[in-house]
Amino acid sequence: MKLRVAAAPHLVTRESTRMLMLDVLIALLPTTAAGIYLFGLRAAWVLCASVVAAVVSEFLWQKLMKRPVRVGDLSAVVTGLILGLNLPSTVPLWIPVLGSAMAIILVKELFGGIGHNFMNPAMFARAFLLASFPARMIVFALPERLLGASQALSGVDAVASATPLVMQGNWSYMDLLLGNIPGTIGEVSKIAILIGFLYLLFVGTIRWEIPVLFAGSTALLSWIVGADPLAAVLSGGVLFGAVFMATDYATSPVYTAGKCIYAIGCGIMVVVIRQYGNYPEGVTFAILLMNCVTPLLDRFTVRRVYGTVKKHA
Amino acid sequence: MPKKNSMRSIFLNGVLTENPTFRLVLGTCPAIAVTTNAMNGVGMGIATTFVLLGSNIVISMLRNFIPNKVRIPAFVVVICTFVTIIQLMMQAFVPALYDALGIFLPLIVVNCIILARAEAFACKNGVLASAVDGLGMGVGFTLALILIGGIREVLGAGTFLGMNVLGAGFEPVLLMILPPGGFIVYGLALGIINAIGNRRSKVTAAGKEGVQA
Amino acid sequence: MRLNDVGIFLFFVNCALVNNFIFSRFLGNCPYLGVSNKLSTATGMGIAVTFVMGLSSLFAYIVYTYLLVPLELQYLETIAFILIIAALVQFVEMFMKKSLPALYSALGIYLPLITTNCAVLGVTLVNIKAGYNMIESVLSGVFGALGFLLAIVLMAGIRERIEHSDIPEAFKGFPICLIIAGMMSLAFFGFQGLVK
Amino acid sequence: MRKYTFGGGIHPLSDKHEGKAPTRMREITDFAPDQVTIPMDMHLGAPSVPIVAKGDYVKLGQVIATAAGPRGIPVHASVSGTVSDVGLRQLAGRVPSMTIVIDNDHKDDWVELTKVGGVEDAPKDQIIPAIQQAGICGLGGACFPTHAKMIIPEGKHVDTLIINGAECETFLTSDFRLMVEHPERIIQGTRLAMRAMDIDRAIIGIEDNKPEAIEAMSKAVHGHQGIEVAVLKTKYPQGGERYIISALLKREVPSGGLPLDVHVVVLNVGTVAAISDAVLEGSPLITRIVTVTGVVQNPSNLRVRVGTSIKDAVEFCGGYTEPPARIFYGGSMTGIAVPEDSFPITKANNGVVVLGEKQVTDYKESPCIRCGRCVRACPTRLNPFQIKDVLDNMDDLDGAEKLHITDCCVCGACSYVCPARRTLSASIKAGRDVILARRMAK
Repeated sequence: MKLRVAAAPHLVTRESTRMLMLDVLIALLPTTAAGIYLFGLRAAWVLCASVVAAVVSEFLWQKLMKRPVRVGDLSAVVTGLILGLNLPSTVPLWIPVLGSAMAIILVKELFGGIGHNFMNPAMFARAFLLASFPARMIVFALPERLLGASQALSGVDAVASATPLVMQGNWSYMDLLLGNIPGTIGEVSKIAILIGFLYLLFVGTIRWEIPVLFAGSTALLSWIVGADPLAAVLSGGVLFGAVFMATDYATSPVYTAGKCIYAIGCGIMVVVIRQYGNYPEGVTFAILLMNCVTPLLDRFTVRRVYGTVKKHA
Repeated sequence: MPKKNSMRSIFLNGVLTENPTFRLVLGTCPAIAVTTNAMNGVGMGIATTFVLLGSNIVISMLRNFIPNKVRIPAFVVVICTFVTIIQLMMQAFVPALYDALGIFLPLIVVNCIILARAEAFACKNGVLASAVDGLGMGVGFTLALILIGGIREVLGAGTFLGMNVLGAGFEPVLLMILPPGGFIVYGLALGIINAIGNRRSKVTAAGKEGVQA
Repeated sequence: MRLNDVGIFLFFVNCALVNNFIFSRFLGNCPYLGVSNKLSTATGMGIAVTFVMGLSSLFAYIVYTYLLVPLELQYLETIAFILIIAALVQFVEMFMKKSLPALYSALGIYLPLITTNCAVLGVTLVNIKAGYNMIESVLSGVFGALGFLLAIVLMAGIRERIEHSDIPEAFKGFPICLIIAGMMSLAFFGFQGLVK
Repeated sequence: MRKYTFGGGIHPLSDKHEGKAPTRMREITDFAPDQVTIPMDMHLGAPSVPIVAKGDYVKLGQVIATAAGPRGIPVHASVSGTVSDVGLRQLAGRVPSMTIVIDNDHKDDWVELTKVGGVEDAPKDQIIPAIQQAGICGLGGACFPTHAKMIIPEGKHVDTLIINGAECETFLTSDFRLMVEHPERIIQGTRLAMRAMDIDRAIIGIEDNKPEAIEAMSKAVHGHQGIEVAVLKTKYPQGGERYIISALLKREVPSGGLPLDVHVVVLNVGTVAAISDAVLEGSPLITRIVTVTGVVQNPSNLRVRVGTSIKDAVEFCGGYTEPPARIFYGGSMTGIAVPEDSFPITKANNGVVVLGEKQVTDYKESPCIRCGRCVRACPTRLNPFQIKDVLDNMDDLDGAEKLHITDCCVCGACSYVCPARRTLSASIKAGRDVILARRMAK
């Protein structure tokens, strides 16, 4: 008889890093499918390019730096897919490739790989591309096909358009919900995003605080400044950002109090940038800014340890 | 007191071994601020070299007359004088470059390299050695600025010193000539130079061990 | 950008966030990279800078307006300002040591470093260039310094967080800090255009 | 019905009924082996001192080792027969344990027992000494000498006695069976403990996944003033002393303090049942109920003699169904793994779980992804991933101390939930032990 002695606990959860990432991918399925349906095969190529580039750059870096190859944890696939979904379907394919490589190598691997990045790789890559190639990044195709019955697009020249935020008011709530609007591949179909959100909540991959408070504070603040709160949440990347990007484990606070502040901060920044800033959409920069604040939030929202008196950090 | 035949090593020390930008990491502000293109790098580098050279020479000459207690203010005054000279000269002869460098020209005063060399070298060494040191440091600084500025200009505008080098098909990565690009290019260049340096010192260490064995 | 046109809040946003000393003016990089490894020291440095920057903006304005301009010695501004800052720092140090020993023990060690902080000299020069009046100069100094404080505190938080991360050897220290600064300055792009 | 609980915590093996399904309906069966191996250091504190020698004949219940000091407890022969060995052997502890081996003659020849009295008429001042003489220690797992816990120091005041029937650990059903089958003994023991300590109020806390136990105990408390049954939400580590106190009374034991500091004494249901036996019958603690489960033929709840080997107990349950890969005392969350199955079951062991090759988790650590699961799981509100990070990267004990590493109760919840399979709990325990040792040395 050969008994192996080890420290407790002797049995652990079945959840693994890979499973969590797989759950995110599953949650992204409806969004991906809707994006490809709406924007056609072109969108599929963009997504493909960014995913492949992300995986390949992670693999090459880990090989070259003689580090354990961790491509199998699927986190690079998630990063690549999220970046792809954040791009307009019209971009040339070198854009997702460049973006993914930046995201993986500069933001993630240079800082020590999964879990060590302080900034959301896909968000950084998007901001990088947005600042570098503004002309490429703010040209959005109108959907080739439409979800559900809609009259909104009839008569509209379906070639290219600015982001729906600029043209707010031209779309019905139903169009905003279904995704019959111009935008990036992943952000348009709110229904698909909500399905993914419910799935992530159901399997426990993410918690409700960040998405709900992010979207909620965006709505509330938009209402305060006199914009349509529902349209504010349903247009642009708020929902997609709140569900899939702001909830990134490595770059969002770990304590609940910190999560709440972070989410509300994101919402405030989105509205401020949308209303007063240079960029038509503020989700990316809002998340990046709050990413920078996350370490401090983690530090100052430390919970009082059981049986101790709270001391000031 | 260094011997005359070591002037070469004093010069190379400034250019390579103790390159102010990449080895000592001093004077980082201009290294990012003015390196949006290679030409600015050259201008800033030359201005800094001039100040370094002048202040090193003067401070070295005065080193036995300046009381130790007030040496720092005295150094600052000397440096400031040279900065004002180069400022007025550039304003007169290269106004475009003068405008491009903006407040970073007067800010050469607080560039740590200059005060550091005054403190660490010029006030302890002879005039010639100090001049060579100032020149070496200045050249090292200039080369570093040209490297960073060159990378940023090529990637961010597709040009080098104003000449188109990457062809019409290249889409410039605008971010590279924006502030984030400055930080990132400098950071990456510094890291890569460190990596090369580490490898070389490892190789030398291994070689020495081999000799000893 | 005049205070009267935009109001104090937007003036603050402009000086602290939009034209942040670190991320868009590239001033004060040395302390930003040098003393940002611990949150406590970063905070101390930031507060000390705020203090000195407000005061030097004030004195630089006074000296420039009432001494250099009447004497037509504007080209001596650099030398005048650096002397003001050096003297001010010395004075503040002595004053603190005598009257505020607690504050001195917390901030004292940062004070000498501030003389060579190019943000301090920078802000005085920027104020003159922008043609600010006395109040604007002081506010621009204080608000700019608060922006510096924000930047250095965020940086310190991030650096403490990545302290144990498996960063490639060659990139540890300054290189990774510069890259973090680059990433943060991209994030600060979000503030662009807030003040028109 | 109001259900009490605490903050944090997890639901281990919730998809498998906490591993309790195979044994929860198994009635307690008596088992006496041919030989017992009784260690002298079953309880916390100084080991007892053997007073028998090889070849001596001992009666059942005879004292074979005396208490070392006033806080120690004696050890009794759990079988009658001949002492075949007295000596050191390496068991699960850090250092070898002094053990007494007795060959069972299966006559169960009892020593003479003296009762202290009835539930209401036993003299108050004799209850605690009787508990000490019976060799009773906490049967929930910690095995702290019970009489020492019950002596309330001058100046301290206790208002509530908590009887811990939470049994939150996975696999274990021994307390559950005791509550279902012998509720009256628990009530008697509780009453005695209340009288001994002058406490008016006792709460019996039971998790809501044990409805039969709640029913049996509720019935049994009927008519006993001051004793109530409280239902706890099923959550691990509900049975931890500090957490059952905060769940039931909303009081927090101060860091580094004892339940006494918040006017509470916590006793396990098994312990109070043993108190009842000791006072009402004068019988010492020579048996204990243990859940034997896992890859064994008939998973059971056995009332074994203290010192029965794991091997004998498993054979009594029909033997292994597949080659065992890991055997541990207790449940899977905190259980102590043993290197061989000849190890004895002591007073402290409420379960023996045998895992087959396929069930054993081997930790292959991957990088922390900062998912925060450990943070939410921690009942003490620590940040396990950060503490491990500090320990791993610099052996920074001071840093870990600042993060309150010494407040860790090593419940294992953080390791259980970690998707990156990081050995959080084990690393933190190692660091904590070093720090505590360092403090002692100062």
